[in-house]
Amino acid sequence: MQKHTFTISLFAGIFVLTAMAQFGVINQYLVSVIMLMGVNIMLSTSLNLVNGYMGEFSCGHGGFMCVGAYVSSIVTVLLFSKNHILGAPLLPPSLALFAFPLALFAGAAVAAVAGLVVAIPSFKTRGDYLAIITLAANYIVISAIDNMEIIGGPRGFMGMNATVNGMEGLLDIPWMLLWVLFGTVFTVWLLRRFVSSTLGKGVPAIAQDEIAAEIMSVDTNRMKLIAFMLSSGLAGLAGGLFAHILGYVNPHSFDIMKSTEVMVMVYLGGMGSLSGATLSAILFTVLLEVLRPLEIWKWVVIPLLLILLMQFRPEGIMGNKELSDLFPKLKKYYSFK
Amino acid sequence: MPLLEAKGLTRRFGGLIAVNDFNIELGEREMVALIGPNGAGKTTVFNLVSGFYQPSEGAITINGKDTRSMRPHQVTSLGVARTFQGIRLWGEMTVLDNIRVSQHYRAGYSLLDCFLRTKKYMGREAEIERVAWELLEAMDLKEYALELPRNLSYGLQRRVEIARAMSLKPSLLLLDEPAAGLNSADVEGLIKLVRWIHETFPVTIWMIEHQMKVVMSLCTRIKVVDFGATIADGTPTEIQANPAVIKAYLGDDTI
Amino acid sequence: MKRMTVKVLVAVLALALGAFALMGCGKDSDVIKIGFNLELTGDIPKVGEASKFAAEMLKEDINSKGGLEVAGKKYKLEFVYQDNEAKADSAVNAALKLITQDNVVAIVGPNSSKQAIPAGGICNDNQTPMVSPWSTNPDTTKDRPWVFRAAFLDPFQGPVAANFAAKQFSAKTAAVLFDIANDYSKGLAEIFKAEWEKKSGAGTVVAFESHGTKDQDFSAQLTKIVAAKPDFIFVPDNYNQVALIIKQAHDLGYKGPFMGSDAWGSAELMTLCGKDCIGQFFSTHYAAAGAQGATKEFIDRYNTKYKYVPDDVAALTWDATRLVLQAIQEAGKVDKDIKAERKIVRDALANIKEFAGITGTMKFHGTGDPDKCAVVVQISPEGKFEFKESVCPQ
Amino acid sequence: MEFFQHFLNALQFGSFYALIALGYTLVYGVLRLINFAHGDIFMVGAYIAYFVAVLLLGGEGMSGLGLTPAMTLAITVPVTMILTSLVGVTLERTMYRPLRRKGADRLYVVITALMAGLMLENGNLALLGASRKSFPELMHKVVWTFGGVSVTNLKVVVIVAAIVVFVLLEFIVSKTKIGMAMRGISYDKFAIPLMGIPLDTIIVFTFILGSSMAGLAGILYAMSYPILEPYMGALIGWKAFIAAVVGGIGDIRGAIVGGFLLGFIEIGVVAVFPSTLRDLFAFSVLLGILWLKPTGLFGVAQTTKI
Repeated sequence: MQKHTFTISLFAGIFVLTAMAQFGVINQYLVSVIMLMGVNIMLSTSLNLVNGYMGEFSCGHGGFMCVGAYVSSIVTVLLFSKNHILGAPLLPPSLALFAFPLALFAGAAVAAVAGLVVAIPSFKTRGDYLAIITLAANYIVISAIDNMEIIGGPRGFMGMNATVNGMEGLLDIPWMLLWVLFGTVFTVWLLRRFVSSTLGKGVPAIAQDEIAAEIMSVDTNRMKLIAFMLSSGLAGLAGGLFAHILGYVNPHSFDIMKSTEVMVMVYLGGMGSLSGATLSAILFTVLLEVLRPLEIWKWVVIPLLLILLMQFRPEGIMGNKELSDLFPKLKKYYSFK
Repeated sequence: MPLLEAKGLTRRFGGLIAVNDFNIELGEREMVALIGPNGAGKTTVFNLVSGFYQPSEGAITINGKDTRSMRPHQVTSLGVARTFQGIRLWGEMTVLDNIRVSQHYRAGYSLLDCFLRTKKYMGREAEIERVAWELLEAMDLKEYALELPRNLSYGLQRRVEIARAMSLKPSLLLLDEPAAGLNSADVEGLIKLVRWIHETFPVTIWMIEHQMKVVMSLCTRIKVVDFGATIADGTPTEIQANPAVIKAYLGDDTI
Repeated sequence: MKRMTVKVLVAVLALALGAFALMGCGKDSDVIKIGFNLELTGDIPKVGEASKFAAEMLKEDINSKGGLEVAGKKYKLEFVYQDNEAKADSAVNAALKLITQDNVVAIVGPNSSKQAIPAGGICNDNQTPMVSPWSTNPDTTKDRPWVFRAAFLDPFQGPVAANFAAKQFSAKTAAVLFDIANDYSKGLAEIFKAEWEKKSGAGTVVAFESHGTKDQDFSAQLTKIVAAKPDFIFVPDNYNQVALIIKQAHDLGYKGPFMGSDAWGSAELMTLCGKDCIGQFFSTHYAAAGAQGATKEFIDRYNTKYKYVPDDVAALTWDATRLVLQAIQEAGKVDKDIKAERKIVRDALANIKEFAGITGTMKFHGTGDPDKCAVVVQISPEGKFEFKESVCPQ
Repeated sequence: MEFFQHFLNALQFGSFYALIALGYTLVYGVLRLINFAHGDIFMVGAYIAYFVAVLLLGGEGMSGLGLTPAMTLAITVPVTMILTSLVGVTLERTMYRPLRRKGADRLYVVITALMAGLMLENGNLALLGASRKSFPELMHKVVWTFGGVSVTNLKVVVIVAAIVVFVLLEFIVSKTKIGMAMRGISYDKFAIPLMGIPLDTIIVFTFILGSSMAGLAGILYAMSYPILEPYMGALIGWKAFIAAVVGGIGDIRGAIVGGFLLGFIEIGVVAVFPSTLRDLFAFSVLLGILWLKPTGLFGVAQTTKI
């Protein structure tokens, strides 16, 4: 019974949050912050698989997020909005609820395939050279979308609201919040299951000694493929949710700055700690909002705080530990595998 | 059919010939040593056998299978395990996890199994865990199971590394200078351990070693290389009397 | 020890979250709050700064007279500024924060379409009136009864520039250099190209080149353009890039004229560009040099206060804010219920048919987009923007 | 003719990439640290040059000393290089060194550098406001035209400066004692102090060298593109980093070759294809190069001995 306490309280938490948003206990602004927090958690935990567990230095996570955001948006817009490509919506809005997860999945899948651009060179190259490949991949994605006139180019792409409205037409609850919460739990759950399995432990083995890993029967190329594709796929999922929260995407929302933010969250949380990445994503999102009144000084204060934090804890908030390692009592309740 | 057969093995690095026309046949449950002065190309031979290097010429077959163009992890799944000259454990993973990860090829389940925790996954993971604990128990490492290797003494780390290699259930175990850096008590322990492994498991052991005490008390056959070429091959007594070996080790004018 | 640190960190995190959840405040009844969703940091800080300065000036004006008079009672104005970091997601959060935490009556901004489109969606969904001073993308107000703007749209400005250039330079061919990552620049460039080729025949835009937002070297693009020998170059770019583009074109031996768009209209253009820009033309909202009446007064006061001649975005923010204030006054009462208040302000905004702004007279036809005249100015040897011609929509 | 014009343009812009890439590569060669703040140190260099020049020259609302432009240039160059190197050394002393001492993962230092860069950018924005600065003309611009190809004297100065700096650095690193110590540290950080070489002195020297190059690049850049803004270093910094890596990071020749290569690729793509495709094609080419040569053009594959 105790083993399930965590799962039960997690779903109870999702239920309570959704109910609170539904009845206006927390206002829309807070709901929006919570949703972006969820997206940030998904981004930082997924990047942690590559930058933390595998010890690579990927600085183009925003690019994969961009792919996911655009693909899932295009799918939902084609299906449920009046658009200049196909004209009338293909499906009635009542089907939005069922088609939306499929659209998200499509975005994630294409982002995972885009991850190959980085995964395949990683067989041969490592470290800073691979970092440049990820950086170049980010630039390439943005520049490619800038040149695609049919999806708006630099003007951005919109029309995703019809899908959200379709879901709300079926049942009027804050669907996007629910989807983001599910997406976040799904992402962390998936990653947690992966890294705790023998298969997944091949990833840190590559980080710690790639030669030993290969010689001790770890198919390092396959592991790299899995790690990069899983990571970019989940970033794509986060991107899809992000696009439907905003109802508008623009390629320049996913530039190096976005990738940098995700990187900061990963290292702030600790390389190789999912709870660290989660905590730091929450902390970072809250910091970004709480310091809004500082206006221009905000982006002086935030880096300063992060620098100080890193001086204070040079291994990140959690190091490579999980919450359950530091508070063994939690283990009783912690079956989040 | 021999377990391992290497024919005309040659490996060049640029102009340097590290291994030159190396031949060996190893049968089942043999215990063989490869000795020679520093830089004679011994580790290169091991790297060729374990698939880390591709031979410039010649061929290696393991259980009748040609290993050229195989990647190291594929060679490993044919039953070849090894240790390293400098210890190469995964320092940030517990001893137990070290021994779990080395059974990677045995995991054999798909990514989907892993996410859904299917029956297959549970079965394989249980098996991997069981093998790991059994091995730790048998090699007196149980109490260190949850320690990080970098916190263990050098002797213990060696032992963990051998345990890790044994978790692959190899038919050929390559030990690269297992006694290097050990004190005399640890060396005694090592000799006992290797002998015990040889008696307990159906495994052929091939080792590179400089400490003659280890070689003489364990091995039934010794192969001597120098400058990449084989200069002698025989039983310990034969080798001890071989003038070419003495020359290689001590130089020309000492006799 | 380590565990302690983590505990402390977790505690701090919990506290921050708590404080964050409790934020937000009550509403003072004698105050009217207007929100500003501005690009104070990020790619275009100058735009946000100009908007904020103009808004501050307007607020001081009205508050020094005791406040805004609505139905015989004076209300003090309170302007709440939120920085959107020139990011789409941040603009959405800023809008939501203004709507739900700061309880503003209406929102002015964001300026750039990248932020204004998503923020406009949020304002429309949450039934809060929004006026974007500067956004030129049709999507910002499209199908959004709660969203308005103060600027003219690209489809109007493009032909103005094309027609003027054809007449002034007696040009047959044109070249275009634009910023591909900037939707304003790209949109205008495309409209211009279409218009020009319609007038002068296909292939008369002899070079159509782009660059990135933060680029400072345009030599490759300009080399191609110069080699194509156009009669003039159309540069719908921000003034800082314009200064570099014109200098570099001259370095490459180009001697012909340039034609620009409203984004040139900054006093900084002349400090940055110097003599290279003298004699060039651009279309804009108003001519600062020949300005009269309210426009001149605004320019002079802004210049005294902030030590530079205001950009078009400052003037447009001034107009956008005044548009909101006029709607509040015309609503005829201040409802205690913020939602009802927003509704009557929106209805009043939608009812404004004509508005005399310092950037010209705006006529609204229920779409939220104004019809207004554009002017073409020439840069005089003293660096002043001199009135050349006025073009009004038919 | 157009070809020669593009060639010259590429040489000039490549020189800037190369000069900035040199700073990345110097620090990386010694510390294995990607100093992401380098692009912003370059920006600070340009601003320092601006203030020094305005102070000496007068104008911009300041009375100044009223020196001639030539004199101003002669003084501005060394002063800017010294002041900029101070900025670099300050970052090293206050941020990187404490982290190194604590044995933090290399990537934490990298992230700290990123954050330091953000602080420099936004601190500048907050302190000096959003108005851009116009850099005074320190050198009378002369445009030479040879049969359709235009060159300014400034372009020539930039290209010559890049080459001179390269030769100088190559000499320092390969021929002087301190250069040998620098190379030594990159091989083995632990053995060097045992040889009686003061580790920290060498590291500080590296930062001085790298940052003063950024300062020099800052002046030349400000003279060529006389509009200063707080974010001017961000994009060119990232690109120069890419250039350094493609050349083979840690190698001075690599930085120079990588810098010019990037300049040529970018300008070449614009010259041949529609310029909207520039980033797409340029980065695809770089990706392709790294695919074929995984350790860059001059980088040596790290051979692992087992």
